[in-house]
Amino acid sequence: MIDSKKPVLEVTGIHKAFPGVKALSDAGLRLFPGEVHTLMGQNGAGKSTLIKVLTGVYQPDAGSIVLEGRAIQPRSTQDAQNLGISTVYQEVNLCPNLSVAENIFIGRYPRRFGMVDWRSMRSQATALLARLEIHVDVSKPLADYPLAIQQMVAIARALNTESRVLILDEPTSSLDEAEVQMLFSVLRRLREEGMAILFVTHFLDQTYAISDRITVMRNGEREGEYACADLSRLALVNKMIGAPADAEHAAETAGAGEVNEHGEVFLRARGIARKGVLSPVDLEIRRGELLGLAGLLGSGRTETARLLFGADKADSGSFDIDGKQVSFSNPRDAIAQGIGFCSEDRKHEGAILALSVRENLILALQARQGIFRAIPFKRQQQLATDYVKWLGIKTASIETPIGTLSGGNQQKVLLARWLATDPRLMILDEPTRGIDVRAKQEIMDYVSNLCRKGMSILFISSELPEVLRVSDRMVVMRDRKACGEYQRGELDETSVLHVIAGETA
Amino acid sequence: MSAVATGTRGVTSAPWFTSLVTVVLLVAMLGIGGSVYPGFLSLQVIFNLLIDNAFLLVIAVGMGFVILAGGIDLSVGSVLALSTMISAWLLQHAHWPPVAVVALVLLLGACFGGAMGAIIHLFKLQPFIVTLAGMFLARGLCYLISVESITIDDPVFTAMSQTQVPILGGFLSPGAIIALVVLLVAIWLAHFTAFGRAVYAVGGNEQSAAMMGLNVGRTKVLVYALSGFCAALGGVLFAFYMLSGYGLHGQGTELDAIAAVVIGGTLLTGGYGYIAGALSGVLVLGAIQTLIAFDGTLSSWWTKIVIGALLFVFCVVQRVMGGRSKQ
Amino acid sequence: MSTTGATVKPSAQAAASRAALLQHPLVRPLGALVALLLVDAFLVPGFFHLEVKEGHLYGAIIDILNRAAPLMLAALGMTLVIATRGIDISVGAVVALSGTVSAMLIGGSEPTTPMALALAASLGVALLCGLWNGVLVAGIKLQPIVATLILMVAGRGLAQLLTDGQIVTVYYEPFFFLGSGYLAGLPFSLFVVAAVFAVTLLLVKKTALGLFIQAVGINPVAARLAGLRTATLITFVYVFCSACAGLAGMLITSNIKSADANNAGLLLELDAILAVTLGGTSLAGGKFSLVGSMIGALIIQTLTYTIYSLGVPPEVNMVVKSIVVFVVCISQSSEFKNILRRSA
Amino acid sequence: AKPLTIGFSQVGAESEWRTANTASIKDAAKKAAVNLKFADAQQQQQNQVKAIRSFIAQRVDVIAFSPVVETGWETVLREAKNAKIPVILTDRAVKVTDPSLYVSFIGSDFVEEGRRAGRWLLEYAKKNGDKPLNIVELQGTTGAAPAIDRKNGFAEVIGANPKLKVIRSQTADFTRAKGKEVMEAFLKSEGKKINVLYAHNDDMAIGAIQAIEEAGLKPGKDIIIISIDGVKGAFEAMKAGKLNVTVECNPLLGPTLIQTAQDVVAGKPVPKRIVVNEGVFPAEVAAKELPNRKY
Ligand SMILES: Nc1ncnc2c1ncn2[C@@H]1O[C@H](COP(=O)(O)OP(=O)(O)OP(=O)(O)O)[C@@H](O)[C@H]1O
Ligand SMILES: Nc1ncnc2c1ncn2[C@@H]1O[C@H](COP(=O)(O)OP(=O)(O)OP(=O)(O)O)[C@@H](O)[C@H]1O
Ligand SMILES: [Mg+2]
Ligand SMILES: [Mg+2]
Repeated sequence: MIDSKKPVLEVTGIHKAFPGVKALSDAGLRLFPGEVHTLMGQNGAGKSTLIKVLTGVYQPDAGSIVLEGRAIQPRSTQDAQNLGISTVYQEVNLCPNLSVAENIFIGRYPRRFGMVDWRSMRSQATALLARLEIHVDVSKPLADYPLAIQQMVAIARALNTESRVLILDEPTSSLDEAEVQMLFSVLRRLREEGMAILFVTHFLDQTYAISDRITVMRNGEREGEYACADLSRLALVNKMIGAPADAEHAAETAGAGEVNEHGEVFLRARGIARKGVLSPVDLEIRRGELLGLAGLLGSGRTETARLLFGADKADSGSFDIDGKQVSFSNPRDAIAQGIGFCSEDRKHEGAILALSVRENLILALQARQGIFRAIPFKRQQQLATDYVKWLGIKTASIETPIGTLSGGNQQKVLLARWLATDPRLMILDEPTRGIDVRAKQEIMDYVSNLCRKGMSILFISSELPEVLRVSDRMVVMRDRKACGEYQRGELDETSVLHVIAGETA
Repeated sequence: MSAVATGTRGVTSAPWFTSLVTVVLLVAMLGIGGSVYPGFLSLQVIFNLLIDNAFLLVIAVGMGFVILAGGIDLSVGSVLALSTMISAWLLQHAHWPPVAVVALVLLLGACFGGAMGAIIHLFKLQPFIVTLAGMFLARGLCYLISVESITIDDPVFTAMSQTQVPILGGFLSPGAIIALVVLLVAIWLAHFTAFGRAVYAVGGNEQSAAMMGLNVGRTKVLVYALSGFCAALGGVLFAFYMLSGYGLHGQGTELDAIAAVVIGGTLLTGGYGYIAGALSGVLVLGAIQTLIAFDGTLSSWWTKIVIGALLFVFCVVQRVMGGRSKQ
Repeated sequence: MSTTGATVKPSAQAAASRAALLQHPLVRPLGALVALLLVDAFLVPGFFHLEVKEGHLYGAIIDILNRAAPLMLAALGMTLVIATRGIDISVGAVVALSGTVSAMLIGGSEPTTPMALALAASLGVALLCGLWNGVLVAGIKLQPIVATLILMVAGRGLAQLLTDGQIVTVYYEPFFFLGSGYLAGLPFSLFVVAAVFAVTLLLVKKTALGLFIQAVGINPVAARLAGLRTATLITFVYVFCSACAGLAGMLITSNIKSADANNAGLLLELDAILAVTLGGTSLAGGKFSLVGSMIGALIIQTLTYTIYSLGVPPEVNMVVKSIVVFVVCISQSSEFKNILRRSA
Repeated sequence: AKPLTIGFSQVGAESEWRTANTASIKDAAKKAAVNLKFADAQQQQQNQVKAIRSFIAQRVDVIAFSPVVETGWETVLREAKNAKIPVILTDRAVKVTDPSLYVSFIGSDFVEEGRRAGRWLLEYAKKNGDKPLNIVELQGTTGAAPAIDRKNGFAEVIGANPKLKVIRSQTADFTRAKGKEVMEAFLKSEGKKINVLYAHNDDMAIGAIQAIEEAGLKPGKDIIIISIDGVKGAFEAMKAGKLNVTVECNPLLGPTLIQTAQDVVAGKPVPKRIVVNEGVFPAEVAAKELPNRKY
């Protein structure tokens, strides 16, 4: 029935090559009014690039873009916006120095007597965010808020237009379940109003929850376009990978296996706290244990991790490592004790964009070795090549700047950065952000394996099923303090949700 | 960014707090001067700060926009000199009417800045290098007009130079009043117009600004044009002030202007700060000089050392009390 | 998962590597230098003429190299500072200060202090200056430009204070070797530059210093989280920059056999920054090229020399210089090539 | 009675000459028990204006200054006049429409210095068989008054002899380092053709002497060197036979200035123009004169 309508946006035969990489070859897409269309594909399949071509960030080498029957050639994002395409890009592209309200309204301010009307801007912004269940002080700079809030601001900005087409590139990768539901209800309403929505995600659940149709991309090509109802999960994954995937169902359902035997306590934190950010938290991690940290946005998980890593200094409380008291005043101290930390904000706190994959990958290891014991170049290449292979990082070469990698592949490089230091405790804050289904499972397997070999892991994820599946033990946080601790198997998803939400289960 | 900010939330991290610290320090400095040197704390001395630094204030305002947009403009001192030179030549040798002279000079300044901005944007060159070349060019053009200084005796300019506008028992020069008006307009421009906000956005993150659909190129060209305009206006005020055109006028003004903007609390990396900070920065620099002039016992080298020391004390106290760690 | 999906085919690879060679960041500054030298070859008679005079080479090229030595040193130090997204405008003041200290300590025809000690002392002063800058930038977190502005103003004052504003003339012959002596027919200053350059290059390439500096320059937050000592690194680059400036000061003092606290190294910081940017290093920090900065310094010195030997009237100096800088920069930009290609 | 207060605004400390000038004024003030307010303008006219304004605000008895540049003083001098504070200029004159804005000008005449240098060369040419001589000139900072005047004065005089030709003229910013650098370039491009060097100050000449020596030539013999200022270094060079003549520009204005200021305040008439004693010192007198040099 959809096919009887005319597509609002039709893209065909797009080619786009970067030096050394053919990102898109004959990629295409059809978008109808009043549908949510999901674009799926492995990391580096070309999804973000296609979106950037559509919205004027990149100029295609060949191909046509037809919007409402008219061929268009957007030369800049501004062009695209004027044509009625509004976009949330994969990496948050907002101005950290401006207030939340401005980030939503910049370029189309409410005006009074020709001047920017700050009052009405603030109230409109507050209202807009409230629709997404975000209640923040919109006059504070964006940089004051954690990544998830920034992501919601970016979404709010995109929603606030008269556009016919809305494009969202992995908007949910740093959102928790509740936020995602909020977003989806807004998207459903927009769909009803006849907007065409293009949505990118790696979460199969989300895909099936919201989309009408799916386009699968593989290696820069359009693999095919399917009605959501006609495509089973297994078939979808097969099409993305391009080969039958038998283990796929396991990824979705099965747990990581038997409970590990744990050694003695590796790290014990007592009453660590930081004024205004985190109330005193006690935490204990054993050797070879995978400790999950669950909670809603802003529940204080990231802050806990930062204190454990010495990225921020605790105002009070103390740490023991191997029974000996230590204190961290900066990350170096923690690293010296064998702790690694993979931050949730890869653009600002992880990737060093202009440096190569190899350089990014060895950075932490080299930092631990010190300046003068340079890792021999051969060894660096060896390390980089190995991890690129093990983690399936898609890159033209190990000398490519990391900034040109797709989001998911950047994330893998950062993971490799810490794995290369062979840490005793690895803190993973949303490590699977933006990583495709298959890779996610591979990475989690890899990590659990390390765990079995004696490495401890603190795992933070907004994906509750994932946390439940992999953790040996789980701590739930709420309102910036720990509010419960559960052994594996003690809880199921619904009861945890109750705990998280603050209703005693 | 967000990581750093996590640690320093609260009152002391608010940008206005830094500005407040600056103002308090400035008042303290004047107070100390007043208690040590007789005659220092007269209203006229404070007004003289404005009169003597009117041109610097205007230039710092233009520079403020450039720095907020993440750029830098080294050509302002030379554009100032060139403007005095062109004004003097047109008035004295070509006998143009003063209004036409001022209009032309302002237009030229804006075009000069705009051209540099266009080069920076079109060829993706570094502002430092382009405006440095612009600095050589403008200074060189002065010498092409004349190596010697030219006295201006045009009655309008002389009147602008010698009129004293009585205010509160003291007086201000027309130049100082123009500078204050420019400051007010600039504050309005920065905070209440789409252009001003685009400047902040571009300075905060140029790539993001482009992704958000702002016209980065136009903003950058306009910012440099504005700075060129301000430099030319600074030149006109300087010509009012000195009644002469000279190729060596205003040497090192670019550094003074940058210092004023930065001391006023603006980050050189762009995006953070207030245009109004230019005023406090200029007053701080002026107050340091006035303190030294009132002291009157320092040798040339002690003058430099004391300026350095005062700058040091000021910046460190400002930094420690204002405590903003965004870098 | 395949990693080969998007790699290029081998046949295209040869062409790509040829293109990559032309894309090499040093091609453009080098091209500009060659172009300037060509202009000289045509317009300045005997420009490339070299003769042996009093046992050493003598000619315009040697002059340029010799004169560029202090600038090259300053540019080396400045490169590392800029790579960390900083800037050091106190270079000129440090030149004056260290030059003055060495001249005063060495003094008359019989040095009052042993020369080695005097040189060590003036280098020490430079190191202190660098430490001061470094602490202000990395410790107190002042913005680099204001932090170094303080020393820029006060440093020259200190130098003048030491000399009472007088020019200190040195009469001790062995000291002159540093700035105007010759070794193997070449100016000794070149060997100084070469040594510093080699040491820096070694540090940057053979240790992790280069990587760390770039990381700090591009993303200081991420660098800290990866475990780098960002503050120490930043302090180090300022110390290094001042040390280079100190050496430059000694070369200049030795070359003109006197220390002029008022004028030595005046505006050298601007030239050094210009050299660094001409060499292809971005002021936004990150990737840097030491060789590029050397070439940048040579471009500037060649240009100055060309202006002198062409008999350009002094009034026009600045205009000529600015036009050359504009032309060099614009012709170097990749956008310019695109525009050419589009119009062709 | 209350001691006399003089506000003095100096250009800066850009050269030895200037330092000697400052020292002379400070010494003289101390000797005469005059209260001297000294302000250094760091080469910037606006700083001088600010200093003069602050002198007015402090109600000093006399204001004196060495103008950075000749133009642009009307307004602030009028303010001084309105405040009834007499103004004395030193070292350099100003161009104002109303000469009553200052009471006296003490100092040298840069054009005359250039002329003297030129006259010495005319003499020299005459004595040495009136051969054609090629001159290179090292100018001071472009646009600076001494540079312009010394160039013009020199050119005016040597114009009388068509055999004297300036073949190269370039600025060397009044510094040794630049003097040496520019001279090196001259030597490479003009080589043996150069007979005479005229430098606008001694520092540049001293720098150039080094360049000439390094080129294997004998300064003072192969190339005749004329310079201006008469600082100690120049006398040493002359003694060593490397410099032929320096035209004195006397920086020791202190005693005259203080005396004049006292006279003005006492109501005595003072001359509008006070010329200080200045000589031309050829190499022959250098050895005898050197011990007398104070700076
Ligand atoms: N600016 C660029 N320069 C060079 N290569 C690029 C650039 N942008 C993208 N690529 C390459 O193009 C390919 C497709 O990347 P893209 O970001 O479109 O993938 P994606 O499907 O969005 O992946 P992910 O799910 O990880 O976000 C990747 O191999 C990437 O390395
Ligand atoms: N929904 C929200 N509304 C207001 N503030 C929030 C919200 N979410 C997070 N914050 C801010 O985040 C801070 C704690 O964030 P932190 O990053 O430690 O939490 P987290 O549990 O890791 O959440 P995230 O999923 O965002 O990483 C709080 O102090 C609060 O200022
Ligand atoms: Mg993507
Ligand atoms: Mg978090």
